[in-house]
Amino acid sequence: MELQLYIQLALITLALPFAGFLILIFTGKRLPRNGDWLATGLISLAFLLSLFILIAKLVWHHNETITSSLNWITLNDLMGPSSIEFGITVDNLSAILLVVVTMISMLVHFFSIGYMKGDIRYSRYFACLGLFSFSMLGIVLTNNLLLMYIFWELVGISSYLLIGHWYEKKTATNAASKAFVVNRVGDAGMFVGIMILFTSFSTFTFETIFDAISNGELPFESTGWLTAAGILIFCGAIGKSAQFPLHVWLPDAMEGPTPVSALIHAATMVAAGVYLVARVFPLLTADALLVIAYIGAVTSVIAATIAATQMDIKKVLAYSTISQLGFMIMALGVGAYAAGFMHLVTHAAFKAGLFLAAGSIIFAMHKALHKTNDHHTDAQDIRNMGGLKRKMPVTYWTFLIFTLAISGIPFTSGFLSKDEILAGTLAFGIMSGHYLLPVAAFLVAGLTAFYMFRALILTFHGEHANATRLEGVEESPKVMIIPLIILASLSVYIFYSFNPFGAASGWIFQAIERPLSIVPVAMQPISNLLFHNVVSMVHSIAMGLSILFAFSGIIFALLVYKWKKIDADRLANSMGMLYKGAFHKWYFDKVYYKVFVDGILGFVKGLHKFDDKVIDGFVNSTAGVAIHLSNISKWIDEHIVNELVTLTAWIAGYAGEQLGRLQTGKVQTYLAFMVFGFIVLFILFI
Amino acid sequence: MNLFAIIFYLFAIVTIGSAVIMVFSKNIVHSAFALMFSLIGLAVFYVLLYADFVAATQLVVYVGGILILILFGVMLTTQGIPEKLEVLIINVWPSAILSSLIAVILFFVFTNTEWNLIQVVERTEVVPELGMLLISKFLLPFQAIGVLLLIAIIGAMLMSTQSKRLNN
Amino acid sequence: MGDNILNNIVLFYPEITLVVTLCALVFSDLLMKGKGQFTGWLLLGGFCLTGIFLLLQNGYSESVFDDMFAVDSFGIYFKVILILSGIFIVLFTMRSRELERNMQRIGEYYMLIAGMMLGMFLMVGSTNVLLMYLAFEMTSISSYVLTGYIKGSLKSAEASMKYIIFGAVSSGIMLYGLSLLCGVTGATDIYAINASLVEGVGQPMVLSTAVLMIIVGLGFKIAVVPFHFWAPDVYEGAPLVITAFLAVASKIAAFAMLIRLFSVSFLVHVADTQSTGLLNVIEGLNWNIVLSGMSALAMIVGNLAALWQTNIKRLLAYSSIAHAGYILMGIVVLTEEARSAMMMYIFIYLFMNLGAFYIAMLFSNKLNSESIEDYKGLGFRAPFESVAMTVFMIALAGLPPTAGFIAKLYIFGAAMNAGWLWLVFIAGVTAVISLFYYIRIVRNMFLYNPEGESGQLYFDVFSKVIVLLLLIPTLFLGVYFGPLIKLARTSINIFGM
Amino acid sequence: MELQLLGIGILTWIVFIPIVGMIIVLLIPDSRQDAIRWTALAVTGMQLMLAGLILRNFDRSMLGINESGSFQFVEHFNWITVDALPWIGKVEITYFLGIDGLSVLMVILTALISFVGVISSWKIGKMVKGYFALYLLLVTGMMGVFVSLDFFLFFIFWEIILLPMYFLIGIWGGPRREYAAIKFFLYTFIGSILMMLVMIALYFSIAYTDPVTGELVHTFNLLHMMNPDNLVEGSILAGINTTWRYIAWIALFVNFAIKIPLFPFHTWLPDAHVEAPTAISVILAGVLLKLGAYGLLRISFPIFPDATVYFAYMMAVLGMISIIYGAFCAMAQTDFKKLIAYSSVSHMGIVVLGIASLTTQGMVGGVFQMFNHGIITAVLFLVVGVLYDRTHKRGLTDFGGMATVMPRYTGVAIIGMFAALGLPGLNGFVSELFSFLGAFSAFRWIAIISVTGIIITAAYILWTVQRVFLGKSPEQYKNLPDLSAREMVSFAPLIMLIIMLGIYPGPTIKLMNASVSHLVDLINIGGF
Amino acid sequence: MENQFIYWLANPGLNHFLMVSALLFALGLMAVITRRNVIMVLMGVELILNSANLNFVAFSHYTSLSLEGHMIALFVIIIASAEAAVALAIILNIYNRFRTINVDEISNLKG
Repeated sequence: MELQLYIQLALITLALPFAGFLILIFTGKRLPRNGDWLATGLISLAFLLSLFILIAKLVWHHNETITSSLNWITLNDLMGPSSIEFGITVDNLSAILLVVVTMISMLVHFFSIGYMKGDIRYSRYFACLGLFSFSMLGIVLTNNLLLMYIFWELVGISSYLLIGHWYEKKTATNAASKAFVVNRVGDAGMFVGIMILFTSFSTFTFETIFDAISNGELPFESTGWLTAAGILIFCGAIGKSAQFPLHVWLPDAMEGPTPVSALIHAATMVAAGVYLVARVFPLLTADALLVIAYIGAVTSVIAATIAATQMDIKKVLAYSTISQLGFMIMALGVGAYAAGFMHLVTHAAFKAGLFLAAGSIIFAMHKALHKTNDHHTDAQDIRNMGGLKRKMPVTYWTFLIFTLAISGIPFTSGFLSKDEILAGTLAFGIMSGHYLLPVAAFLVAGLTAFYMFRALILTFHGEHANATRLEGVEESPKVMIIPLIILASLSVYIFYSFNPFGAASGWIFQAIERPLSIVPVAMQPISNLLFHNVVSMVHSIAMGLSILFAFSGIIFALLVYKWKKIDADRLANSMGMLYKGAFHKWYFDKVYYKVFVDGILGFVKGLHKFDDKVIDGFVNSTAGVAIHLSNISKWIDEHIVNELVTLTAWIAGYAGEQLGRLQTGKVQTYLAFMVFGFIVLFILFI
Repeated sequence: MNLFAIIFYLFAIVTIGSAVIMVFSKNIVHSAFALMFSLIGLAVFYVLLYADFVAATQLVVYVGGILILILFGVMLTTQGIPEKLEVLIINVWPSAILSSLIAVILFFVFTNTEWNLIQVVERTEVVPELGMLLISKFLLPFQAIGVLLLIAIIGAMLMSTQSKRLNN
Repeated sequence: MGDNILNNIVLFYPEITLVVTLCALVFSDLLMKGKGQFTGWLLLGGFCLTGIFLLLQNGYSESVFDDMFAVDSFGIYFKVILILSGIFIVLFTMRSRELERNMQRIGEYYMLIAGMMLGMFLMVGSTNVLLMYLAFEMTSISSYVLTGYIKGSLKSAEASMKYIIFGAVSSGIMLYGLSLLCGVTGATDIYAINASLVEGVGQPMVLSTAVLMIIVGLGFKIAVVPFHFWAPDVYEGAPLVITAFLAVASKIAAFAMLIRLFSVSFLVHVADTQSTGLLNVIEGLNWNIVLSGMSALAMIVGNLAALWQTNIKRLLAYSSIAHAGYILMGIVVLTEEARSAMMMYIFIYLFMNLGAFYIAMLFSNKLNSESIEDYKGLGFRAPFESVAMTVFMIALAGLPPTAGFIAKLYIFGAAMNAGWLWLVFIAGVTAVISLFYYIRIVRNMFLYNPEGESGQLYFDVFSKVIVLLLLIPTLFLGVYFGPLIKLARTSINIFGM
Repeated sequence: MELQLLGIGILTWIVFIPIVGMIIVLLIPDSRQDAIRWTALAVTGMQLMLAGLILRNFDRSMLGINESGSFQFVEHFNWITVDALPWIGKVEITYFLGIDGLSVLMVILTALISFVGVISSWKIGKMVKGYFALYLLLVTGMMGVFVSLDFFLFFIFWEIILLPMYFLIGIWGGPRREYAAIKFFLYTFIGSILMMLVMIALYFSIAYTDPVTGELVHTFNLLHMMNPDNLVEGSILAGINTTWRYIAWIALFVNFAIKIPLFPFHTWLPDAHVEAPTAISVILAGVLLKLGAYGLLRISFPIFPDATVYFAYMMAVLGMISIIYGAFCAMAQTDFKKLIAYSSVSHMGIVVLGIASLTTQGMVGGVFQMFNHGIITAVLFLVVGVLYDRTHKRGLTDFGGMATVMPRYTGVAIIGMFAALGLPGLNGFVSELFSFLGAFSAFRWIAIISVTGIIITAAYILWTVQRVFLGKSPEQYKNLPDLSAREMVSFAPLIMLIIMLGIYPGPTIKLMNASVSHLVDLINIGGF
Repeated sequence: MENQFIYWLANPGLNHFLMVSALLFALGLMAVITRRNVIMVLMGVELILNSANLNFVAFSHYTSLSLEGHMIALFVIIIASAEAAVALAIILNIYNRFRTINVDEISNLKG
């Protein structure tokens, strides 16, 4: 197959959703069915194309990187013409992600046909989905930083439009603005990073920049600036991938329609940050990588603890997403490149699935609530659910599979990728002495299992809060169910590796190789070979620990919520019973309860508060400060800068008035003045 | 101490003394007469300086003309009411300071100046020379002053006659 | 000698024409008492004839009547400007309602105008201190009376009184200064004075005193700070036409006299003056420094005091004080270039200032008010006149594309080229301030809706033609001023320099 | 490159056609308002066509700036010549028009914005004749500034703008129009006086030797002024890096900074914008502000390269302050128009930052940003105008939910807003990118601090979008009509340009590239 | 020194006349500034003019100014008379309007 064909196919893939966007935005309302079939059809076509590209690439041109670019702007300056190229590159990384994006997008399109039925801005919704898919594919395909930045902003804007889809709701518009602005903070950093690189190398293209650095050129002749450039570009990822401390936008972004959350805020856009780090990986110095790893770790721990306390099902998933993204970032930071990327892929499937399943639940709840004329109950609160398993079997089973996958239970896709990350973290911790990283990783693994099962149990098991309402709940339509089933099947290990306990032999690991670092030797991270060796050494330990943590999380959740061994006592018995239990054997249980449930819950509650009050508060108060600043500058503008001018004018006016006062109307006074003037002149002159 | 000096000092005192009286007198008629004496004193100076024609003109035009005019003015504007003859002097001190400053300045200037003096010519026949000058070099001013007087007459007429319509 | 005088008479035709016109006016007034505007037309004819004779003199550079009077291109330039302003003043008079009410004495009025014109002509041309003083007084006496011409008006009477008191004292001081000057140099005509000074009389102190005293008199006529106090009151009280005449003609004549006296007497004329364009003052007699201070003060005081004026005449009075400051810059800067720039300024000043006064007069005819508060909404009631007023205002403020800008440009340029940067700076700052009050008039005309009665104001064609006569040069000279520069440059030659 | 129509050069046509239009407008009787409007439209339309013709025939490879040979569509006639006198050389003022890469974009922008402005002033009902007469005069002034190559001519056109603007704000403006108009007038006039002084100083300091007669000629010709060999020995501005040259540069800079407007000379702008009628706001933001930056590039930079280099840092700092300060001020506004006015301060700060970098990228960015900002703010002011026409309100809190009520309008507005925010794919991004890139290579930390401005910009723009277009619409505005055909026509070309230039800015950048890099070259040679 | 002064005093020369004229000038100014009666002001002016005249005549006697000084003095006297005539006419006019010739009371024009 001709290499250029890849480029052409990729371009067509890129163009298809954009065409959908253009058609729908202008003529959407006039098309039959508001054009949903068109958008869905186009994205399906794109999916098929990208699947073809991936397979062809892996089969025929496994190790090749295919690049093509055209000139966007040529600038003649003193050094001669320099041109800014726009190009796309097809390599294994982008080919895989191409499929992931188009597939999830396609499934979400299908799902949305059911979910968004009857929405007033139905066609606009699909148009925006198209715009998003286009931009996301752009990010995936681009071969240079500038184009990356451009599409980066475009996904931001489509995310903005989709979060604010129901813009009559104040919370939705707030969330949309918040998302965009918080992202902008990261983007500004990324922009500075890009500026550093461009100023030094006069190009935006990854390859050229890498070549220049490997030839020993450094930005401003300093490795410090190289590190800075890496971290600044990573700032973009911090924003997009909702990393600490910019993760606050993502939970709020759940105000958008649920399929959007699935597509953008779970599977694809938020993973763009991970992709960005993977793309620029060669130029990241060891310092930069360490910063990245720690940010990932902190994020994942914080988010996981918070997720365990949330009552809104979408919020739980949102925090879980943040946590998992932190995981991936941490993986890249420690050098587990392929593992991190694989987690991106697997996570995309099961997290999209989780969101779609949640969407299905919410859809059903809404209908049920509608039937009972209940407009006060929150359709997304897991306390209002329970017992849905019976009514929505397909949703339940798929949800269960996704939950198992995210918890890292063997035979799921999640197990493969998570296991590799944990191994990588552990290896890194051993080699570098940063033991906090593996500790955090395992802690998060356990917590993930706990909170996911908590959500699962509360939603599907037990008794429903309102029996009549439960009667109204019914399984979602096929157009929504089928995507769930597809995603559930994609959460099984077999698609990624034939060995359920080792991802290393899977095709992704074959296709993705950690690129060589090109930074000066002193700044290089631990070399790939060494890392691999240590990873294979600790792999089995990590796997064992991983399974242990996952299961203990699950069991703990079951204990508390399903079997209510701890909880039921507390709820069923009054204070007297508590005392009795303490007096009797359950005393131990109670200590456990106090220590583990209250303690942990209290801790995570505290953490949540910290996030809510301190981090979010900090961000909010930054906004507040900004507004105060703006008011101050407005005041300065109106009172000082302006007043200075007014003051000058006033002085002139006052002087004029006084001069007028000299004009007394008495001619002899004038004469006296004249004589006085004469004398003054005389004294000055002589 | 020659005669010249005596006459000079005598009339200097007369001139300046009457000028002082003119300036400070409360009664306007007194002032007018003081001015007259002052002008006469000046005429004497002119004589001392061998400018008899100027002195004569001074007497005729100033004392005989202008002063009478001024007195007419006084009469017309006071209409014989004695109180109106009493006129105010105010702001004496500031203006006295100003005026004395001027005088001091001029004294200072004069005493610090080396005048380009020539041997004093004792002229006897001034009038014919003046006449010649008047029709030769000063012909143009001589003609022009005629026009000036015409204009002054027209102006004075215009100003002093009562207009028929006054109510405005 | 007789031949000499006869020859001189040829060069004296313009002045003689004026005298003849004056006499004709006297007779015609006697014969046709109060018969409409006949005397006006007669004077106009006389002025035009004078103008023709003036133009015929073009190219002469001679001294006549035993060095009493010079006929040179400098003088002719100024006389043309004066006669132009005279013609406009007569035309204005014919449109003035204020003067129409005092029609019965209009004969005398025109006679005084003619006399004043003669006085100004003599001021421009005289080269002898005696004739200078005489001309000065001739001009003054006519203008005192003209100021008080409106006999029914208290303001007019008061103005004439203030004017004569101030004028008499000033001219007295000037005379004293002249006497010192003559005494120290022993000469009365300005060439002899110069010769004597160049020889080295020394005595800078008495000379300085004399120069200062002369400046007092001339400063009074020009109305420049600190000798300007009379101007606002007199301008406000005098009939509008006469205010215009005072603000333009009498000021210009005084400038001419100032330049002639100071340039001829107090400068060292060295051979290479022509090639460098630089002039040098008599050693120890830096009169241009004094004038520079006065110029700066005039710009500052004139413009600042104008800010709060509500009476258009008073406002224009202050504005003309400020303009005197700008014009004075041309004298302060001792270069020929500056002199030519100043002469351009004066030419342009004639049109723009007369224009402003004329429109003010037209409005006051209809509104019976000179308050600019009453101009509110005039832009809609009399659009043509208001637009013309706007043009004159921005010309006075010195904005392109009007001639006022060219005037400022060249005078600033000359000053800057000679290194008088502080003066240029003050001029620039005050020009900004000046915009504020000029634009206030424009604002009142256009930015407010008419108050009270708001009918259209109609002006006859004759009035509009006069506006155009003033408006067109103001605009045209703003975009095509090459000939004016050339004219000004060829007209800087003063006889005896 | 010469292009003549009926024997008259095309630049003369494009400059003076509005004057012809003005005369025609003045001759049409008051009552026939539509005829007046159509005349104005036709005239500006013709101007737009001429601008198109110029664009078509423009040679992108010619340098311009200081080489008289490489200017295009040159018209050079003697205007005022005074023969040499012994004490001063020959004096010459010429009618010298020509364009190069710097001006061609501005010419097109002016033609376009003027055309759009006429459409958007269709609803003006008060004294239509006066309005359009002044409007056309204003257009002549603006166009003239951009094509003049003689300082004197430049100055005349520069000042011609003042008065029509004063009246257009003062007569047709809002409640505080008088204050705003006089403020605008005074501020600009202060600048003008400063420029005039510098012009005079330059005029005396510059003299070239006439190749034919060998005479020394003083001239206002800008190109001669750019040649350091023409500096007269001993004149005030002679030499290099002298105090007087710095002072002259500062004086010019203040003048241009007032027009740009740069902090702290900007306070006239919000008032002027708020009070001005929509079309005048459009002109003001779209074209007038560009005069300042254009003046810097056309006059300050090439004539005083040494001072430019000396003060580049200061300029960049002021640009930075404007960016951030303007953005903060915009955020605090509750008046829609004032918000956009302050956003102009912020965006023009980017222009200054870009050109202060004295690098090709930065300057290309700056010039391009001038053009883009012209288009974007024009759209934004039109957007405000649409709302104001319908509701006579401009408060940001008065509205909400316009997206539901007026979807087409919202689409247009959102594109404009996002372009202002610097969204990639729209034109604002490209120019900001280049400006920042250039600035970064010259002043690293200033650029980094300035970048925070784009965050604040995002914040206030989105907040505005949220307050005006999103949410629930107030009851009384439920039935506002969407954009009319006329309004669509006025928006269409601008929106198209916003998108086109965002996607493929290459050709436009190429238009100015040669000239800009030549200018950079010139500064680098002259300044070090 | 003292003798010199006495000698100087005893032989009146140009400077003596000039001093007298200076005193007259100052007194004239004083009158002009202090007296509230317009006619008195006028008298002050006459004093000033006369002081100048004295200068001219003195100069023509002692310096090379010769007869031209006399000439000027003559002309000045005539001009002064013309001016006085006009001034008095104006004063009469004022009196007719204001019924006063007190300068202070005639100050409606100001500012």
